[in-house]
Parts: sequence; C-alpha cells; structure tokens
Amino acid sequence: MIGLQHYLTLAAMLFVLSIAGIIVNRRNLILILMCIELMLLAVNFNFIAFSRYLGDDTGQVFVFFILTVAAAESAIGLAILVVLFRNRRSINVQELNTMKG
Amino acid sequence: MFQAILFYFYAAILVAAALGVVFSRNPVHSIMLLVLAFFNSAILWLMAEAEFLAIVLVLVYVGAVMVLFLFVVMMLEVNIEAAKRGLIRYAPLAIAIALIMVVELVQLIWLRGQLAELPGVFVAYPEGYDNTKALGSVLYTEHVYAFEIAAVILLLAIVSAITLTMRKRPGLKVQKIAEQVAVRSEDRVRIVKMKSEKKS
Amino acid sequence: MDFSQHFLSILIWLPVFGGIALLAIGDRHAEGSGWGGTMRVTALIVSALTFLISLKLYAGFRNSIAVMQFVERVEWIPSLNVFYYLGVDGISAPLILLTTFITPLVVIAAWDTIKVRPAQYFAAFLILEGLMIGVFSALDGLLFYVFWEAMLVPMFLIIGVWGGARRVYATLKFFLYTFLGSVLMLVAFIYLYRLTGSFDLFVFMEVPIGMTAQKLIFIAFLLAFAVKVPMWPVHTWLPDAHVEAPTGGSVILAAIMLKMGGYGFLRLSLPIVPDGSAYFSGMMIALSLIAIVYISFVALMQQDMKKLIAYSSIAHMGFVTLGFFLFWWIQGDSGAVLGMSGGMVQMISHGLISGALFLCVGVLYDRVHSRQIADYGGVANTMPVFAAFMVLFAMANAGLPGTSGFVGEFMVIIASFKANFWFAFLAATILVLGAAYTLWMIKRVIYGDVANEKVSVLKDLNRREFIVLGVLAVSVLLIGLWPAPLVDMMNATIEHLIERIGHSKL
Amino acid sequence: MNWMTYIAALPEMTILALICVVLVADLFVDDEHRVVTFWMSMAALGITLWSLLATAPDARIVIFSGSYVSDPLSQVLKIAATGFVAISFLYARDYLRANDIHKGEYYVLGMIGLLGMMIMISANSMLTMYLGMETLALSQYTLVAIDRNNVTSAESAMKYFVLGAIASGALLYGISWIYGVTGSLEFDRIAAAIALDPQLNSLPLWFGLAFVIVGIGFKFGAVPFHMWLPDVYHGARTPVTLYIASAPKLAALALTLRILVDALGGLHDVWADMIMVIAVLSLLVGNIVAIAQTNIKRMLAYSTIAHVGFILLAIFCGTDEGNAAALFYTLTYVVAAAGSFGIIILLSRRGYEAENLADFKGLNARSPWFALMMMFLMLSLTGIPPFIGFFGKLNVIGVVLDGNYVGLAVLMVVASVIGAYYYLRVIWYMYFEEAEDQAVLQSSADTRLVLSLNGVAVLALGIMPGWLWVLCLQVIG
Amino acid sequence: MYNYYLTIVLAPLAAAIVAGLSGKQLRRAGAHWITILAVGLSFALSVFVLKHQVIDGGAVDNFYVYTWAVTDGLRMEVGFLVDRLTALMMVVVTFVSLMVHIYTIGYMRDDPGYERFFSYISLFTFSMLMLVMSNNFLQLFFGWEAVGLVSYLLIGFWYKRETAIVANLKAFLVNRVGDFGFILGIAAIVFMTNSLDYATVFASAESIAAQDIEVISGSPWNAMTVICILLFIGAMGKSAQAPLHVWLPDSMEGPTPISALIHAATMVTAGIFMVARMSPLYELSETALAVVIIIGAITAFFMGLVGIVQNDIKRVIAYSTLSQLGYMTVALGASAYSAAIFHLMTHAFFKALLFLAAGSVIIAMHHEQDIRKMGGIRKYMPITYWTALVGTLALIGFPGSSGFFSKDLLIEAVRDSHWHGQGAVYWIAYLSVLLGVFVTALYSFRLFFLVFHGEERMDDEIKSHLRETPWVITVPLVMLAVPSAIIGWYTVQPVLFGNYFGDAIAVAGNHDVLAKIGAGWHGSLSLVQHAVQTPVFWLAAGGALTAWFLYVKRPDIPATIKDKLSGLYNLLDRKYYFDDLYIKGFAAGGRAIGRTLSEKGDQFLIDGILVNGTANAVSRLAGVMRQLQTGYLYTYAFAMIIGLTMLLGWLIWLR
Repeated sequence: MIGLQHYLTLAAMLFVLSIAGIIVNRRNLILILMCIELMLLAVNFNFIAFSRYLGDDTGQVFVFFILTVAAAESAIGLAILVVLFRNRRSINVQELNTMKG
Repeated sequence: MFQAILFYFYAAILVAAALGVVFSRNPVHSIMLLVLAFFNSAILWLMAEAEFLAIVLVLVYVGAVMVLFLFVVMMLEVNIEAAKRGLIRYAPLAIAIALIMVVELVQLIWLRGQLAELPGVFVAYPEGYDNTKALGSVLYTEHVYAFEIAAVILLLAIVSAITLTMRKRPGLKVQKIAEQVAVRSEDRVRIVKMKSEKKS
Repeated sequence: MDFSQHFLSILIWLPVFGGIALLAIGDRHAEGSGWGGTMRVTALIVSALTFLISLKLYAGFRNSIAVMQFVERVEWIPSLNVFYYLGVDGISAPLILLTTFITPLVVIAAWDTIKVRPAQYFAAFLILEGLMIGVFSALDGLLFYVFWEAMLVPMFLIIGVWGGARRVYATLKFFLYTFLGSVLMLVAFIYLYRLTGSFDLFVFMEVPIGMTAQKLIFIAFLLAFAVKVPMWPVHTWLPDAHVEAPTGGSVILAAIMLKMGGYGFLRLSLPIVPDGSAYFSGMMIALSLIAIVYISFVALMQQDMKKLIAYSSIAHMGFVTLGFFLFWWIQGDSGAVLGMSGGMVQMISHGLISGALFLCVGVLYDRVHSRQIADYGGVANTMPVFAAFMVLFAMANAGLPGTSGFVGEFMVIIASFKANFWFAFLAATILVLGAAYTLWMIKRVIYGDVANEKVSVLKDLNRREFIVLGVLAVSVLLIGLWPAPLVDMMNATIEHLIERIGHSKL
Repeated sequence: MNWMTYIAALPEMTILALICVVLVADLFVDDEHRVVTFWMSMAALGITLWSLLATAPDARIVIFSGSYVSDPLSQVLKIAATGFVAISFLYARDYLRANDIHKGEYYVLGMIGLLGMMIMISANSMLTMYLGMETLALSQYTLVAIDRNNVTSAESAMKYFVLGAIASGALLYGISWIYGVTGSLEFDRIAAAIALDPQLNSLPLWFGLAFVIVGIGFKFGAVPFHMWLPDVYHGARTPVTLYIASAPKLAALALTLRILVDALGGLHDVWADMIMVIAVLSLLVGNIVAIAQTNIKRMLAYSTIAHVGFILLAIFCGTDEGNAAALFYTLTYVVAAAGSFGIIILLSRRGYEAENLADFKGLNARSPWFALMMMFLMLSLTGIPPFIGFFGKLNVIGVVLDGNYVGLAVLMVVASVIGAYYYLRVIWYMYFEEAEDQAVLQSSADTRLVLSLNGVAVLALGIMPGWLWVLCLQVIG
Repeated sequence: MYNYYLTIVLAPLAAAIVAGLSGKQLRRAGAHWITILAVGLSFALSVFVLKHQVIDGGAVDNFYVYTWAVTDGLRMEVGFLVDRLTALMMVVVTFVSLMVHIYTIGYMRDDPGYERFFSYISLFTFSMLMLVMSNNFLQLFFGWEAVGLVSYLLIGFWYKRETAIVANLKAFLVNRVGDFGFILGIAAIVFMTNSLDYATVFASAESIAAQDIEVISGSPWNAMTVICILLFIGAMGKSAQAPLHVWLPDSMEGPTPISALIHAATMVTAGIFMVARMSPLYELSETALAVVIIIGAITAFFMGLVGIVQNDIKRVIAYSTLSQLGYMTVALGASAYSAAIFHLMTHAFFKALLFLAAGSVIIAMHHEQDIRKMGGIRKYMPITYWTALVGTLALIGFPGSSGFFSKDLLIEAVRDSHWHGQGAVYWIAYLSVLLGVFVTALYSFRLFFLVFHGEERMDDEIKSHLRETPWVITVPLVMLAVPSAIIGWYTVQPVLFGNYFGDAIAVAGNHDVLAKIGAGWHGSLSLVQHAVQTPVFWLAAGGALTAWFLYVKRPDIPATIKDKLSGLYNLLDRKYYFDDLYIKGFAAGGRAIGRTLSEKGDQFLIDGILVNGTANAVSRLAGVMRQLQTGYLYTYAFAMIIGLTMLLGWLIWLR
C-alpha cells in the first residue's frame, strides 16, 4: 500500500538530488536556481504527505504559501542574476570568486 | 496494487527527470525536464488527493515560473559548451554526500524510529470533502495573517525586480500617457500670423 | 557634601576627570606663551593635588586595625548584586600612596620631553592613575576587574603611541599577555559569583570552596597575577614593553602596574582560596626562586639598559611572590608575617627604585637617544650629579642596606630561611647576582673615560630632572633607614590575613 | 472575537501602511530631493515606534488563530529593531547621496525588511515565521544588489541568495518533519504535543530539528553555515552591510528563541549539543580567521561570527537566564556593530570606500573624537570593561558556568583574547600609525551627533548596565 | 653617654653629607676642614669613651636609638653596644681615620675630586663606627655593607681608569659573595632565636648549639656550626681570607690614603672584629673554629709568599695585609680572640703607617709605584725613610715594636692552643704562622731595600723633583710611627692578660690559651729579653738577612732564582691562578649562563616557541582557515551540507 513512507522517500530523494545538484554544478547559476526549486518541491512533497497522513489541511496551506513565496523568490533570484550578468557578462559559478578569504 | 504501480511509474519518471535537471548539459533541457518533474509531481499529488495544490503547481510553476526561467536563459544567451567542463570531476564528491544523506534519510524513514513501524496510511477523506473548498475556507480565516504577508512578499518581489532591473536608458522613447492625454492643442500648435507674401 | 565620605572616590575620579579635561583642552595650548603649557600645568596640578589628598590616607590611617578603612559602598548594578565598594587596608594604602606619589613625578619628568600629542599623553597617565587607584581600593570583584582591565587601555596607548621602534609588537604583546591572564580571573570571579550570589570580595573569602574548585580558581588567579608580577616563565612581555615604552610608561609599569600582581595574590588568591594556595605554594616558591636566579643571569647579559632594569624588576619581584607564599613552609610559629611584609615592602621599594632607574635611563635617552650600554661610558665625567643619583639607585637596586631595596630582601631572606635553607640560599644569590648586573652596567655606563663624542657633550641634570630624582632618592633612603612607618601600616592587616589563610575553607 | 484584540498587531499594520505611502510618494520625488523620502521614512519609523510604545502589552497576547504573538520580548526586540533600522538609515543617507545610489527603494526595502523582522519577532507559528523570514531575506537580497553597477555587490547578492534559499529549503524540510511528527505548526501546540507524548521525542523530530538548526545557523551566520557572511558584508555597500549587521540579528535571535525555546524547548538536551558544537566552531573560526583579514568589513564579519558563538552558547544553556544573556548580548553587540559600520561610512566619501584596515591609519590625528569613539566601539567588541560588551560576555560566561561548563567558559575567554588582537589592530592603526589619507571627514551634523551618541552609549551602558539586564530578564521570564 | 655616642657616629656622617652635597660651594679647604673637625671630634670623644670604659670602669652601654621596624615579633632596631672591645675599635678607627684625613690634604692636593674624597672617607668613618658600635646583627650588616659601598666608591675613585673600575666591581662582588654567607648566617640566627639582638642571641647560644639544621635533608648539622661558618664566610669576604682574598690586591687601584685606612687598618679587619664579637657563638662550635683556623693559616702563609714576587709597592703591602689578616684569623681559630684584636690594633697602626709611607714615596715619585724603578730614596726622604723603617720592623715583629708583642704572643697562643695534639689542624696552623714570620721579613725588607736602598733606578726627570713630602703627609707618618713603635709595651699586658675585654669576648674554659700563657707572663721587658730564644726571632732575622743579601748585597741573584724556579715563580706571580679561575671561571661562566638563558631560554624557548610561536601558529592557522573561504558558491553550499550531514549522522549513529 502506497503511503506516507513512500512519499517521504520520494521527497528525500528529490531533496538529496537537489543538494547534489547544487554542489556538483560549477557552471551555470540558473541550474542552481532550478535545483532550489527542486528542493522546494521535495519540501512540498513532505508537507502534502504529512498533511494527508495526519488528515490535517494546514500542511497543504503551508504548501500553498511555499509556492507563492517560491515564485517571488525566483523572480528576485532571476533579477539578481540579470544584474550579475549585466555586470560581468557571465553567470559561470566558477568565475564568481572576487571575494574570498 | 494498481495505485502502487502508478506511483512507482510516476515516481521513477520524476526522479529521472530530476536527475536530468541536475546533470543535463543544456540549461534549456534542464528547464524542460524540470517542467516534466513538476507535471509528474502534480500527478503524484493528485494521487494523494491534494488536487488543489496539484493544479496550483502546474499553473504557477509550469505556467509562470518556468517560463520566466526559460525567458532568462534565452535572454542571457549563455555559452553552453564552455560551461561544461568540471562537472564530472566533482561528481564523486557530490555522490558521496548524496549517498550519505540518502542512507541517513532511509534509516530515518524505514529502519529506525517509530516511523518505520507506522502503518503510514493516508487518512481517507470523508464523503463530500472538497479539497479546494477546505483550503479556501481556512486561507481567509485561520491563515489570513499569513495570506497578508504573502501579499507583502509579492509586493516586495515587484519592488525588488523593478529596483534591480529597470533602467532608464537615455534616448529611450516611451509614451507618457498622462501627458499625452492632458495635452492641449495650444501646447502643440502655434498659430503664427503672418502677412501673405506677395508674389513678386 | 562630606568629602571624607567619598575620599577614595575623589582619589580615583579626580585624576580621571582631570585626564578627560586634558583631552578637552588638547594640544592647542601646548606651546607658546600666554596659554602656553595650560595643559601641562593642569596635569601637574591634578596629579599633585591627588597626591596631597592621598596624604590623608597616611595621616588618617589607623595602623592598629585590620578592617577596611575609608569604606564606601553604594549599589552599582543591583541586578548582578554588584556594589561600588571601596576601601583600603594596610596592604592597599601604601600602594595607593605609591601610585599618587609616582604619578606627579612622571608628569614632571615628561614635561618637555614629549613632543607628540602631549595632552593625550598626560591625559593617559592621569586616567591610568585613577584606574590604578581603583584597582587598589576596589573591594567588589567586578569593580576590581573593571579597573583592572580598563587600566590596560591607557597603557596600551602609552606604549603604542609614544613608544620606540618596536612599540606595536611590544604593546600588543603586553596587552594580549595580560588580557589572557586576566580573562581567566574573570571566569573565576564569575564562578564565585555564581557560588555566592555576590561579587563582594569578603563574601568570596568567607564561602567554603571545594578543593578542586580551589585549585582551578587558584590557577585562574595565578595566570592573571603571575603575568602582571611577572613571574617566570610568563615574564617575556615585560622586557619588550619596558624597552619600547616611553620613560613615563616604563616608570608606571615598573613602579605600579607590576605591583598589581602581588597585590592580587594578597587580596584575592591567598584569602579566597587558601587551600589551593597551600597546594600550589611549593610551585610558587619554586617559580619565584627560578625568577630570582634565572632572571638575574639573564639580566647580566642584557645590552639594553631598560631591558636590564626590566629583568632586574622580574628578579626583584620574585622576592615578592617568594615572601607571600612562604606561609605554608615555615616551621615554627613566626616568619610568615615577616615574609609577607617583606614582600610588601619589596613592592613599595621596587616601585621607587625601578621607577628611578627608568627615569635615569630616560634622562640619558633624552640626550643621546640610545639605550644601548655600548653607546655610553664615562658619563660621570660630564654628568657628575646624574652619576651620583644613578649610582645611588643602582646600589639600592643591588639591595644595599640603608636603601629601601634592602628592607624587603632582608625580611624575605630571613623568613625564607625559616622555611628551608635552600630557599634562603637561592634567594640570597641576588646579593651577588643583583650587584653583578647592576654594577656592571654602572661600570660600563657611568664609569670609565669618556667613551664617545655624544657622551662628551652631555649636559648634567636640569632642575626638573634633579627634583624628580632627588625626591625619589630621598624616599629611597628614607624607607631604607626607617621602614617602620611603612611596616607598621601593614602589620595588623597582614597578621589578620595570615590568620585567615591559616583556616582551611574546604 | 473582539476585533480590538487585533490592535496588538498595530505596529505591523502601521508600518505596512506607511511603506505603501512612502513607496507611492517616492514616485513623485526627483533625485535631487530624495532626502524627502529619507525624512518620510524616518517619520514612518517614528510613527511605528510610537505605535509600538502605545501597544506595549503587559502579557502575552496571541491573535490571528495562533499565528501572531505579542509579548514583552517581541516588544523590546521590535523597538530595538526599529531603532537600529532608523540609525542605519541615518548613517546611510550621506553615503548614498555621495555615491549616486540614493534611491527611495533603499528605504522602502529597508522598511519591508523591518516588517519582515517584526513578523519573525511576533511569529507564533512555523508558517508566519517562514513568511517573515522570507520577507526579510528577500529584501536583504535586493538591498545587497541595490548598487546595480557594482560587480561585487551583485556577486555577493547572488551568493547570499543561493545560500539563503538553500537554508530556507533546509529549514522548510525540517519544519515539515516537525509538522509531521507533532501535527501542528503553532509553537504552543508543538510544545504541548511534545510535552503530552514523550514518544514524539525521538529520531524523526530530531531530524526536523537538525534541519531547522541549519536554518537558524544560517540566519545567525554560525559555522559552518557562515560562509555567506564575510562575502556579503564585504561585497555589499557599507550602508547595506550596516543594515544587515544590525537589526536582522535581533530577528535571528527571535527565530532561535521562538523555535528552539518556545516550540522545541522540550528537546533541549538534543539541540543543546548541536548548538554547542556550532557555537564553539563559530567562536574559533570567527576569531581566528578575522586575524588574517585586511578588509575591515570582512574582519567585522568574522567578528560577527565569533560573537554569534557567544550568543548561541548562552542559548545553549537552555535557562531563562541564558536566554536573557543572549538577548542582552545581541542588543549590546548590535549597538557596537552599528557604530563601527557607522564610522566606516563616515570615513568613506564619494567614490572611495574606506573598507581597508589601512584606511584607519592615523585617524587619531585626523579626528581624535571619532578615533576615540571607534576605540570605544572596538573595546566594547573586545569585551574590555567598562564598555558594555564586557557585561554581555560577563552574563554569558555566567550562565555557562551555571551549567558547570568550565571548559567552555575558558574556551570563550581564550577565544576573546585571540579576538582582542584584531580589534586592537584597529586601535593600533588609528593611534600608532601615520595617516596615509589626509582628507577631511565630511558628514552632516545629525550623523555626527548620532554616531557620537552611539560611541558614548557603549561606555554609558557599560557604566550603568543594570537596567538593561533587568529588562532582559523581565522580558524573557 | 648616649649623646656622645650619637655625636661620634653622626659627626662624620654630617660632615660627609655636607662635603658631598655642597662640595663646590665649600671649596677645597672647607671640605677638608669640616671633615677633619668632625673626625677629630669623633676621635676625641672615642678616646673619652675609652677612658670611660677602661679607666673609669664604666658599665657596658647597650641601648637602642630607634626602632627600624617591628614585625612578626622580630624587632629590627638600630642601637649601640659600647664595651671595651668597641671602645678600642672606635679609637683605632677614628685615630687612623683622622691621620688619613690629614694626610689626604697633601696626598690629594691636585686631585679634582678632592671634596668628594673627603666626603667618602668621612662616610667611611661613619659606616665603620656603625659597624663596630652595633648591638645587633641588622646594624652590623648595615655597617658591613656600607663600608663595602665606600670601599667600592673609593677603589673606583679615579673612575677614568679602567683598572680602577674593574677593581672596584671585583671588590664589591667578591665582598658580596661573603655577604651572601653573612646574611644567611643572620637568617639562621633569626631562625634559631627570632632575634637580631646580640645579647639575646648570646644568651641563647647554648640552646642553639643543642639544635640541628638540616641543610641537606637527611643529614642534620649542628646549628651553631652552620651559623658560625656562614658568618665566617662573610668575614672571609670582608677580611679577604682565601679564597675570597682576590679583591684586596686589586683594591690598591684606589688612592693610597684609603688603602691605608680601609684596606689595611680598618675595614678589612671588620671580619676579625666580627668573629671576636661573636666569640660566644664560635666557642660553641669546634668545627667552625677549625674552619677559621685553617682558612687563616692558608691565607697567612700563602699570601705572604705572593708578596715576595710583587713589584708594585702597594701590592706588596697589600699581600702583607692579607698575610697579617691570616694571622689574626688563625688567632681567632685558636680562640685567642684578644690576641687577634691586639694584633688588629697594632697592625692598624703599622700597616697604616707603611701605606702612608708608601703613599709618600708614590707622591714624591709622581705616582710611580713600581719598586724596580725606585731605590736609594733614603737620602731624599729621610722622614719617610725612618717612619717606614719603624713600620717594617713592627711588621716583622722586631723585638720591642708593637708588632713584636702582638705577633709573638699570637704565635705562642697558637702553639699552646687547644688544637695542640689534634693532628693536622694544629700543625697546619702552627707551621703556617711560624714560617710566615720568615716570609714576612723577607718581603718586608725586600720592599724596604728596593725602595730606600741600593741603586737609584728612577729616571732623571723624577729624580730632579724627588724631595721630602710636605708636613701634612709627614706629620701623620710620625703620629702613626709613635704607636707603631711603642704601643705594644704598654698595652700588651692589659689587653691580653688583664681581662681587658671582660664579657665582650667569651672563651670557653678549655680553649683559654691566653690564660695559659698568662700564667707564665713576666712583663713586656721579660718578653723582649727572651725574644732571641724563640724561633720567631730567628726566622724574622733570617728573612731580613736574606732580603739584605738578595737585594742589597747581590741584586743579581733574584733573577737567577726566578729562572731556576720559574714554575714556582709563575705560580706566585699569577697569585695561584685565583684571578684566572674567577675571571675565566666564574665571571665568564656566569656570563655564559646568562647568555644561554637569555638566548636559549627567554628568546628562543619562552618567547620564540611559546609566546610568538603560539601567536604565529594562530595567525598561520588563520591563513590556512581563510583558504576554506574559497569564494566559490559551491564550497559554501558544500560546507553547509557537510554541517547538515554531520548533524544528521550524529543523531543517527552517535546519539
């Protein structure tokens, strides 16, 4: 019977995958932004699973807000990305180290 | 049983799409795969009887956010091939970390703690339950405060995006509607009285 | 307003506010006529006034009782049960007098030798004076710590701003060394506060403490005070600080700041953790003796006069700690008081002598701009009066009877013989070694034929320098010939202290 | 339900309304008169402050179905946050004007950030806490990037954004687990659930806790979640750094206290160890790496990390007194940090960012007064009495010793000795070195006045620290 | 009497202060008048005190002037004990001092440090009086060190001379080695009695002797022995007993008047005086007395030998002084304290005389001190010649001279002492003093003949100016020659056999050798008459004759002997290599230790490794740790993830 654990496992896999994506990705900032979306998706899975398991809608409300915020966040993230690109003509992660130490 | 097969099928596609997002060589492919992942997620959420969120996910993400991503990718015209190198070199590290985390989470969910012993069955909704209605009824009552904040966040996103990206370019021709509407003929046309020239 | 009720407060805050006033006056009136020297005169008036007021400490002091006198006690931070609690007894009163006595001399000595930002210089010294008096009179642990730490700042600036070539290294070393020591003391204070709910030192002294805690508290105090004293092997900041500090800084450092370590042992370590002190007394004595012998040998080989005097200070301060920790080793019923008073007298006397010696080096440095022994020779030919003073102070440093340097050493050596022959034996080596390094320096600097051009054109002391050194010389001889007033002042207190530390607090 | 109870949320409502007013009004202000926006914003903050004082609650009030709480703690934190935002606006004004980035959005975003902080401070459920956090974070990302033509600003904004998003992802994941185990998002009910069923206090909940700690660690900038902090402090324009370094620390404290203490207080023995480890790491890494810095903003960033170690160690103790010590420490730290960045701003001028330590050389000769103020601030950060920073450390060490963690106390003081070195280096540069730059300090009288008050405050508070400590104990207790 | 004592002590001090501080205002005459008057006053009063003590039979005065400090039940005071021993010393000190003051007027006439010199010698008189008049150990130590200080200042009086300032440093340091023992002795006394007062200490002498001190744990030593040996180490320093004698010959770098006053007549005898003063203690420790007598014997004989090969006129006398001090010490060791003091007194006169005579010669020779460049001075300087002859005869113990009485009886006392029959100690002591007589005569007359007789070896320039010195120099010579010649006749009986010292000197019954000799005492005349029957006389005569033969009759022989016995000669010439041992051994060794500790200990280990090492380690660590902050986003994210993984791992596996 498909239930809580399966959804949680799926969420965990997505979460781990998104983290791996952030670490492994050394070229494109946009990809990192996408990984973040993936991570939020994993969170949403968790919330929905728990909400359904508990029979409590609050979790789903939370997901609703996460979706809203994530949209706003993407907008700002992409705006910063644009600013960065205009300044540097690049969104390569490996070139993003003028400050260090 | 059928439900299980469906779950595994869509879950497999979801995970594969996610892998594709992470490891794809082309950002556009990544975006497309991410869209695929969102669709599959929506299906899985539907299977969990969270249909309102499933729809919202498709609408908001696939319909808006991913388009925005695509738009930016296109706009920035990043050189794809040049950015390819170095991916494989760090993959083992990422895989190791990922494996450790997976082991940890699997331990948590399946092997240790009380979660492993739970039946883990989703609660069956009562008859006549309407997911959309249920959420809607709490959204404006219990969660009105959060709702207002979400509105502020959206406002903030607007302000931020404008602050960061709007540029007043010199020489840019824009319409100033108010001025255009408010214009009077006196401002534009000057009637000059002059003597008619005589033919010489 | 009844001033006698706030006597110690006046002593502390008069110089502090005087210093702030100096900062406000600034250097604008440093040179020139008319307003010229306002700021120097202010500095002198404030410091001299402080000294004059502090004389009441001697006049009004009752020798016969061991309790705190001139007590002030006002709530400061009620939520932490901290009091603005001041008072003096026979241990602190002489040290306060020493402080107020030395500071005007330092002001006079720096009268026209400091060219850069003189107002800040004098202000730093005045503020420092107030804070030092605060340390000696604070009876609340937190208040004590506040003064203790705050004191570092003016000294840090004095060395750093007006110091020599390696001043930054020296002053950072000074600050960090002492800071490291004192923060652990803070931990001990807070521990005691948590134990008793109060920062009152007398409450600390009364509360029973377990042996492990006593050992740890002792170590925490030890680090704070041993660095200040300084004891071997945490002494290496001192030569550097002394060498780089301006003359006045060296004087204050040697004359007063080092005394805070010794004072701390008496005021805190011994009465608060008597059993811990007993446990570590052997180690303390060993360290003191190492300081005396080892450091004397090191001093012998110094090429820099200030460094030599600095090392000599360490060796002489070894007597202080030796005297303080003899109590547990003395067989028989007397001797502990002798050792402890000896240590106290040694502190006062060392304050005068080392201060004077640093001033002497300062006199030479002002003229030749070198502290290297090798750059001098035959100074007596051109500066006979100076040479007389220098020899006098050198002899005092070598512990010649009749000078104050002898009194403390004599008492400590005698007391240490009561503990163990070898303690006395090693301590008494200072007679030979102290004379060796001091007089060898004298031989190379003062005596001999005129060594070089610079020495040949030296001018003897001017009136200002003569007054400063003369006053110190008189006091060195006075204490040497008649230490009774000094010793009487602290007898009752030290006897009381000995009785207190004789009782276990376990 | 009586609508009058919603009056407790008046400050948030007020500021939101005033933000909208300023936002719209700013459209009609041209660049030359942008200072009008500044004054409007100050007025808005003033009114907010008034509303805060007017609604000061005597007891705990929970409204909006348990998602909003107003108690003395929130009141104190909000007042402080508003004040610090106002101070940062004031310090920023001349700098922004001189550097042609004087936009109305700076103030608007700053105030939205303040709203976010207030929401966090008053949050009583995971949902509002998350939303408040995002409000604050998003406005901060934008503020960091506000100088659009500045490469480092954009770079640090990007780093901040990505890492912040990861942190909030982790936090959300943790929240989801906590929700799953306890079945609730409200702090009170989470605490009640844990208290009711000891069975809940087990691995799944702990997992959620660990993820939440990642979020908290990130917001505070605790090791190893601190990596954004030096780069952001460094890359952002100094007024923005000032903003980030001051008031948001109060929000981070609220986040920590609300989640770890209010909601998960029952799990103290689990999170204490985790907090201790990251606190100790912060202490060491912050203090040690700061030594190697030549950029004063970076140096202060590492110093922040070190101070966070202190704050977390106070919270680690898990007592009311410990939390009060954390509150006290945060407040006093923020005073000193705000002043320090204010002085850096003071030294900067058009086209010249005084961000290197060497820029402080010879400040004593150029301006003895502000050198003195900077010295006060540095000494306060070092923890030298009688400056207020000392009493912060005193209280923290006190509560740590109460828990019998002698080793930790020793570690703390040793770390502060290491830290003393780099603070002293600033004093050293100001006092012992000759000035390389002889330019006259330019700033308005009001800025100078407030900056002076800020510097004197660390001394004055240090001389009279009692009332503040009483206040902290009261609002926590 | 109280005021007299104070005046005696303080008059020279006041004069010293006045002359020292206002030297330039006073001018030269002022400086010498004020000091001479002060010392003269002291002398007159001292004579009065002596008369009061001896003739009027005045009681012993023991009182305190003021309390120096009191703590822990230990009274540290300043006070006077005036008995016959003290009175005798006071007279000797003030008399010699007065003579030297007068003499100095001539001797230092051209010196720029004239006022300073008078100030110093007056200060010395004060210090020496404080020493001898003390009634407690604290003041004794004060005087002890104060005379050392003045000695230091005076040896280095001509501070431009490198040799002088080396010598004064050496003198002070060697004395300090002695004082090191001395102060430990005082500490030991306080340890045993908790008192510094002579009377109290002497009263508890028996109980001290009954106790032990564990210097080396496990082997208790008799407390009295420890105390006495420690005190005697002090005496060895001050009275220049081997091996702490090295400073005295070098101290001749000082002006001659102070060589006479300090390094012959008074200060160097302080050790002898001290042991005599402590006789109640020494009598209770056989071991200590054995140490005393052995050290004295070695000094008496071997230092005399060195005197034979010296060529500096003052150094010869200095070695003679060493040798004579050895004699006194031997007498102390033989419990013949009175004999020691008696010899001290006569020695003070004739040795001061010899020094002053030598100074007279030196002045006349324009500060030439090498006796190889002298000779035949007799005819130029008759007064100096005759007074020097008196001094020399007294020194070798010519029958009838003061030295005869003191030395002859001293040797007799040693011969009959309680050490007789005790083996090696006895024979070492006795043979040393006996053979010493021959040596004494040899070097004394060698000096005398080389200076005053024989060929005139000085250059013509000096010779042309050579004449008798002025009266301020010759008068003191004559004034000293008189007691040198005759004082023995009149004082020997009361001092040695007449219980002169009364309770001031305590001798245990079985040690009382003088009483034994006194039994066969038939007066001074009888002693002189029987002088020729003693080996002492023949040894002295033999020495004098040898000197005459070698240096007047056959001046070529000494060179031959020198060549033949070059090993021995070198040994003596290099003073048994003591200087080399001290300079290359102790001084260089001390410096090497200092350098090692300074460089390896302080600079390298403590500062280099521990202090700066820690600081450097921290900053290097900072450098390494900042590398972790790579600037790359993925590193930052990675750090966060690592942190998260660790937390989770800890929760799962470790908790």
